[in-house]
Amino acid sequence: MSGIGTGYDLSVSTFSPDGRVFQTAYAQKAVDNGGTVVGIRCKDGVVLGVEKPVASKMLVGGSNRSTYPINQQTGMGIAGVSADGRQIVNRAMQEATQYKGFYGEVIPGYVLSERIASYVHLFNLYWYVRPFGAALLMASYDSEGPQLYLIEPGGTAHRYFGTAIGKGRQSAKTDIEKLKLTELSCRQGVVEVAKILHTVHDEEKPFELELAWICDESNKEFKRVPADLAAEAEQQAKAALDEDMDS
Amino acid sequence: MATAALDFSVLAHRPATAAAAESLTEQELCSVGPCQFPLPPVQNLDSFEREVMEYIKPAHGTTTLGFVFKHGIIMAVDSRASMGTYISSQTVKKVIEINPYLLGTMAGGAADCQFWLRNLGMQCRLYELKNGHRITVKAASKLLANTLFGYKGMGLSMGTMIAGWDVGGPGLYYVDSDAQRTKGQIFSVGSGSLYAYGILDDGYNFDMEVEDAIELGQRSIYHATYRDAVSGGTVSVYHVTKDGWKKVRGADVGDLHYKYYPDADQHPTYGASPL
Amino acid sequence: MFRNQYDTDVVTWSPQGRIHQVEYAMEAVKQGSTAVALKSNTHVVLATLNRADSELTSSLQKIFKVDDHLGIAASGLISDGRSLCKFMRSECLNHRYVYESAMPVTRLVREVADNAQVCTQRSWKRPYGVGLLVAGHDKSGPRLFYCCPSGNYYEYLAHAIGGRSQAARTYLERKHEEYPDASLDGLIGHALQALSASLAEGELTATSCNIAYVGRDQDFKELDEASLQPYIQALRDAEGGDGGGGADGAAPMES
Amino acid sequence: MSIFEYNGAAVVAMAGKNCVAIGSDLRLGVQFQTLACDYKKVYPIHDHLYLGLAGLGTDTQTLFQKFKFHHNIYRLKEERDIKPSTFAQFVSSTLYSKRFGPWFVSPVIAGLEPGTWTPYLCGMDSLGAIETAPDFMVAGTAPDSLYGMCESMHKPDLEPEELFEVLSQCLLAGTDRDAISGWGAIVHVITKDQVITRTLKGRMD
Amino acid sequence: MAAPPLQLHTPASIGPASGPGDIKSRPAWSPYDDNGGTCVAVAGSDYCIVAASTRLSTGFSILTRDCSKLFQISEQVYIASAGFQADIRALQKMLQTRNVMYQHIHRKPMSASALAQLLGNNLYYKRFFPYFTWNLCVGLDPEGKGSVYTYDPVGSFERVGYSCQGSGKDLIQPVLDNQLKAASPLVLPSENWMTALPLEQAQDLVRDAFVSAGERDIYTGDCVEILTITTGGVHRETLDLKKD
Amino acid sequence: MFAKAPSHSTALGPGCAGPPLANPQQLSSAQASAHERGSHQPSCGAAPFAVDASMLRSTGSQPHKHTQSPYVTGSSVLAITYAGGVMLASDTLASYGSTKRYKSVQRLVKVNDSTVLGAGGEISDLQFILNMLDDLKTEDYCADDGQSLSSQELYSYLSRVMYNRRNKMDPLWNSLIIAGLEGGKPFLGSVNMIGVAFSDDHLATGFGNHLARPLFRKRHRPDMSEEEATALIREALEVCYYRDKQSINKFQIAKVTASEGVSISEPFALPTKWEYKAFVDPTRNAVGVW
Repeated sequence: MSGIGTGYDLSVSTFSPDGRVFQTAYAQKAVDNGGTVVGIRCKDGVVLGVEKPVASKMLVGGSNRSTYPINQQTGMGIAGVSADGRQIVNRAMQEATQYKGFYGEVIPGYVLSERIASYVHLFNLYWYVRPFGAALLMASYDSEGPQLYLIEPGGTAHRYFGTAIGKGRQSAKTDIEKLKLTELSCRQGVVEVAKILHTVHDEEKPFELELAWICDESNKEFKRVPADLAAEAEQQAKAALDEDMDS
Repeated sequence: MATAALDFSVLAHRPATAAAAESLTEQELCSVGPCQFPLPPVQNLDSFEREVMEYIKPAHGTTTLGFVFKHGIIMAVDSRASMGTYISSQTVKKVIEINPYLLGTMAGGAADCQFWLRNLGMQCRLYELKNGHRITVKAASKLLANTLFGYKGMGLSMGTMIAGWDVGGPGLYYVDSDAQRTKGQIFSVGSGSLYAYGILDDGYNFDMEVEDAIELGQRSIYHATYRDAVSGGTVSVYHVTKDGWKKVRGADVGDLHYKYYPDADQHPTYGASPL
Repeated sequence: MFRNQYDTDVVTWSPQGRIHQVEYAMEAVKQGSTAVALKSNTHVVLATLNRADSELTSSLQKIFKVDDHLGIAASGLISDGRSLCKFMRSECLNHRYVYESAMPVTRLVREVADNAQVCTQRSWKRPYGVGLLVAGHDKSGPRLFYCCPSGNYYEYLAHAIGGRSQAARTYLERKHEEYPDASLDGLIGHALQALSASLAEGELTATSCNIAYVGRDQDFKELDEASLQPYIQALRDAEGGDGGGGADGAAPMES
Repeated sequence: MSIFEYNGAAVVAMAGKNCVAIGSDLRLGVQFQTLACDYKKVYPIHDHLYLGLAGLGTDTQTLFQKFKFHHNIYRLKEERDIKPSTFAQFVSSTLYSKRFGPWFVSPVIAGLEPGTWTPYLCGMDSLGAIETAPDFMVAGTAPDSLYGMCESMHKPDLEPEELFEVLSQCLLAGTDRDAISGWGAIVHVITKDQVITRTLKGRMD
Repeated sequence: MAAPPLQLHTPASIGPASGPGDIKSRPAWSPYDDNGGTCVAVAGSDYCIVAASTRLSTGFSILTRDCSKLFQISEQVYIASAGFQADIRALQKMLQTRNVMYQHIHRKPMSASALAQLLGNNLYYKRFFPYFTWNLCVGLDPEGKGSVYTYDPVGSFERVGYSCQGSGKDLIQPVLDNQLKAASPLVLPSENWMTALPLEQAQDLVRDAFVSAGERDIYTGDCVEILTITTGGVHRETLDLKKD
Repeated sequence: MFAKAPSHSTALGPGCAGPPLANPQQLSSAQASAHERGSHQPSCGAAPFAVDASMLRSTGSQPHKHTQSPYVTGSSVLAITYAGGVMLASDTLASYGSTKRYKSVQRLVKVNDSTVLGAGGEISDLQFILNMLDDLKTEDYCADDGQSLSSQELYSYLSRVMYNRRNKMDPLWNSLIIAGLEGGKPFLGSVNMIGVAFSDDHLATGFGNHLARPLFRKRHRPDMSEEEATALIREALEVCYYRDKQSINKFQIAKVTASEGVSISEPFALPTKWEYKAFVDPTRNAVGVW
């Protein structure tokens, strides 16, 4: 980055001469350094997978959550600084509750994604705050079917068939592109996501896989993938990985 | 400075569901200092207060008196509190000892008097700490009047005398819930005050001796309790001098009557049968 | 540049995507004295080192009771810890006021962490300089959390924070298989072992540490000096005996 | 303030063993102002029948004169004293005759039935609804206080002296919690052979 | 009934609202109700008795027969409240919260005298929208003597030797006066104004008082809870009253 | 570049610049009274206690316009405990005055897996309450920690809600019964529109308190079987139906048990018998001019 030392990269309310807001870019950097998060939209739902580094073996398994339900029909996966991500999740819950209180129906995915994006964007406008160091993958399943959104620190929201963020995003994205998402069921999707995350993971450090989905099988509710299925997926992922190694 | 429409307060606020159940405020959690009195959200506060006082019938009724004479101030009070015609207590302490040099008396709403005189005690103590000397009676009574002025027209009911001794000598003030404040020589307050005034005015003399003054105070209250149904209990008499106040009498009216009139036929009204 | 430009406030990202102020705040935790916590299937134990700076002062209180079912041990800026404690107390009380029940530990911890995060994103604030070990027991059983100045929180089986806590953590990791089925006395023994492992010099006495615990049918309770003494004695005995077999020696209640 | 409480009154009647007692306080007031403390609210009809009238003073006086007059007529006609139960009916119908503009009184009647010398007690409201009682009856401005006392103090089959003691205690303790009754009391104990009348000293506040 | 005739009173906006059957007029509601019940407390030289009936009623119907009016604040301090049950609950919860906060700060339980003052202040804070509650605050003072504080709904209070509050107070208070009356604390030279009765007799008196009140007060009945607080602990007993 | 303290509005909480919030009650009350002394408050500062000025203002110029009377209302709800469960019953009518306006309104509602709410009174207020309970449920769902509010917690919550609305002189015009299992034991709690809350083994709101509860008091046992409980509650419904003109013969029964959780029956009608003598010839025993 050419911003370093120029003084143009110290505040989010400062443009550099070439028209960049470096603080936003740096915040994105925090996301890119974090664990990989993968989301794919399958034919019957959305699967989110998070690679969580395990800092200590004294941590309680399954704690330190990275996927959060927003309401029964929506959920989010956090990439980057999870404390920052939680604030966005909190805001999303409030938006969802507010929408439901006002319109009496569940907030549609695109409305929520846009509302969240503009919330995130606000933190890109004033010198006395900083952008969030977190990006979120949002899965929802409403009358328009399953949807997957990505909200980034700069305040953008895009809808995806499948995407990945975090450290291993590049190779993960490549892997995702190979999948036939329109034919894939979520059950299969879970396995694929596990495979991708195992593939992109840097071997050395221990990590935990967190899988969540919203699909017909989960009753169109955002839930963690059932333990047995998750275990099976991980098994298959490891097997596939070994196979790759062998071959 | 930018005027942001960014409202971070949502982050600090609880969800609507929690707000509906409205938990405790900071005040309710641990207040010791300044407080708020929640008002009922009604259109006509005046009539609400009247109705609600009618409904809950807080304690009321009194005879109190105070007068300045050569040797200081005499304060005398009865001790009855009644709710309607029911006597809720015969042992109310109607002289409130604000500090060793200041007394307040209680007439009207018992809670109003107790609370605001307690509050006055606090204000006086703060004044002392801030200024390094005792507050004058003049200033103390003014503090109370100022406080009560803030609640004028809201249904408080108090008629109180503030008595004490300061650098200027004895001071006696009457302060009430309309925030009226009057300096004076002789006061009597409460439902039985007219009866007390009768005795008091008859027997009062600025140059009287201490014993006579005490007896006058006691007798005035006794006669008021005799005639006034909502005064009674015990007569307490305080004497304020330059050394502060001292309680000098405490006599049960039940005994006092028979002390003054051991036999029924000695009573002035004896023999006047209505039938 | 001679000087890091990016580390003076919390609203500036460094080009590497870090917030230095937050990281410095986490250093503040390491300036504090050691606090240890560990849990079994039924209980959670908190232990802190508590050295008075001089003979003339009392030692600083580092364990705070928040509610009957919950307490915290703080390391770092204890005054920050106290204000967080006040917040937690009022949250718990309000929960009791509305629901007449104990506040779930996870939800309280999350609120605390959310609060801490806000301090890492406003220019006029600074992050809390305190790490909290939160020990609680609710419907889901005993819970142990660590709340970090960054606004992150982690659930642990056993953890130690503060200065020289690495030694304590090493001890805790070494013995961690014993904890789930340990008795309360056993847990306390382990906590003291871990604490003494972190000591640079001298040895643990009943005045230099504090122990508190909470568990099933057991309200949060801090041990006073007298009731702590037997545990210290047991620790000494064990150290004298086999040089650090914590669990075996720790059954002073029976003695 | 209700018109019944204008003057203040407390009346208690109690049955004992072949005797009956009735008493009242002595205050006459105008609302909270005490005018006199020798105003008896219990009136003799004859040696074995007393009538207590609590309520508005002017009505009680008028009514008593009416009843006394009618009892005199009765005695002239019948040449005997009226039975308490008969008298109660008479009081009741007198009150009901003013159903739509009632006397503001609550009567209590205590007497011994001639012949058997068993106690007769009754009270009624201002419209004349009779309520008889085997044990005690109260009226006045503090009925609850008096009821409370009687309920815990009264025992059946008390001898006259005991009855006097119990009733006195009830009356004094009851009126001590009422602002507008008290100032001493008077008690009549009616037995077959005599009426014991005593004035009690009470609190004069 | 030797009493004035029952009066048909016009519905006031404060008094308990009229029943649901009233269709001609617009249904009115009142923020207050009187749920009845009686509390008694007696302070002796080494004990304190507090008792309360358990019936909860509204108008002429009984809501439940088992609703305690006693509330423990700390080990030896209780409050007993009659009146409007929703206000009572709010008050109790608030005091409980204040007590927890007090313990956090002071590291000791609140004494009866501290609670007495706190309760008085908090009742007065609602001076313009009062709690319709009749309270007694009871406990042991630092010398182990019984202490009873009695209140009006807006917070005037005094320490007394015995007291009674609630729907049956008119019935019971004179009985207590009669049996327990001691010198007024205001007389000079001062005399002992505490209840001189031994514990057992005082307990009997409380039981008798409730049985009598149960006869005449429709809001007092079903059951009475009697707590005896001594330095040795708190003893609880219940006594059945009339169920009608 | 040093951060200057923003001249932020205190109204926005963890402050930033901006207009004050529309709702003055979010101002801390101390600030409110300091800035907005009423005309009758002295400026000498001798009043450390002060009335919340914002409250005074809103009561003065703009009258509150609350629904002070119910429009569409439901009648009684009955509830009893039995061995291992609780049972509730009500009809499905919502009346508009004396018009039977909506005949298929479900007044027994499942709140969560162990709790049912039964409600009488204003239906719109009930819907408001249900929305809040739904939000609470979503909160539990989002916390995703396997914990949800128990019946007793909900009862306590609702009693606060009702009492607070009463304090605002804006009551929710309902009588609520909260029923569920609390630690495996049956729990019944009742809250009315002004916040009076109590729990008992059997409960009834509205007319039911007069008609059904005497029956419950006589016949109810905590250890009765489900069949007995059903029989009792059907009988109580029948009694209420005969005498409550604001009810119809279309009922629902809900129950909560440990094994089956919450179940709410389809609406059903009771066999009725109008041939009782008192119904056929109501004036027979009435002497007079009828």
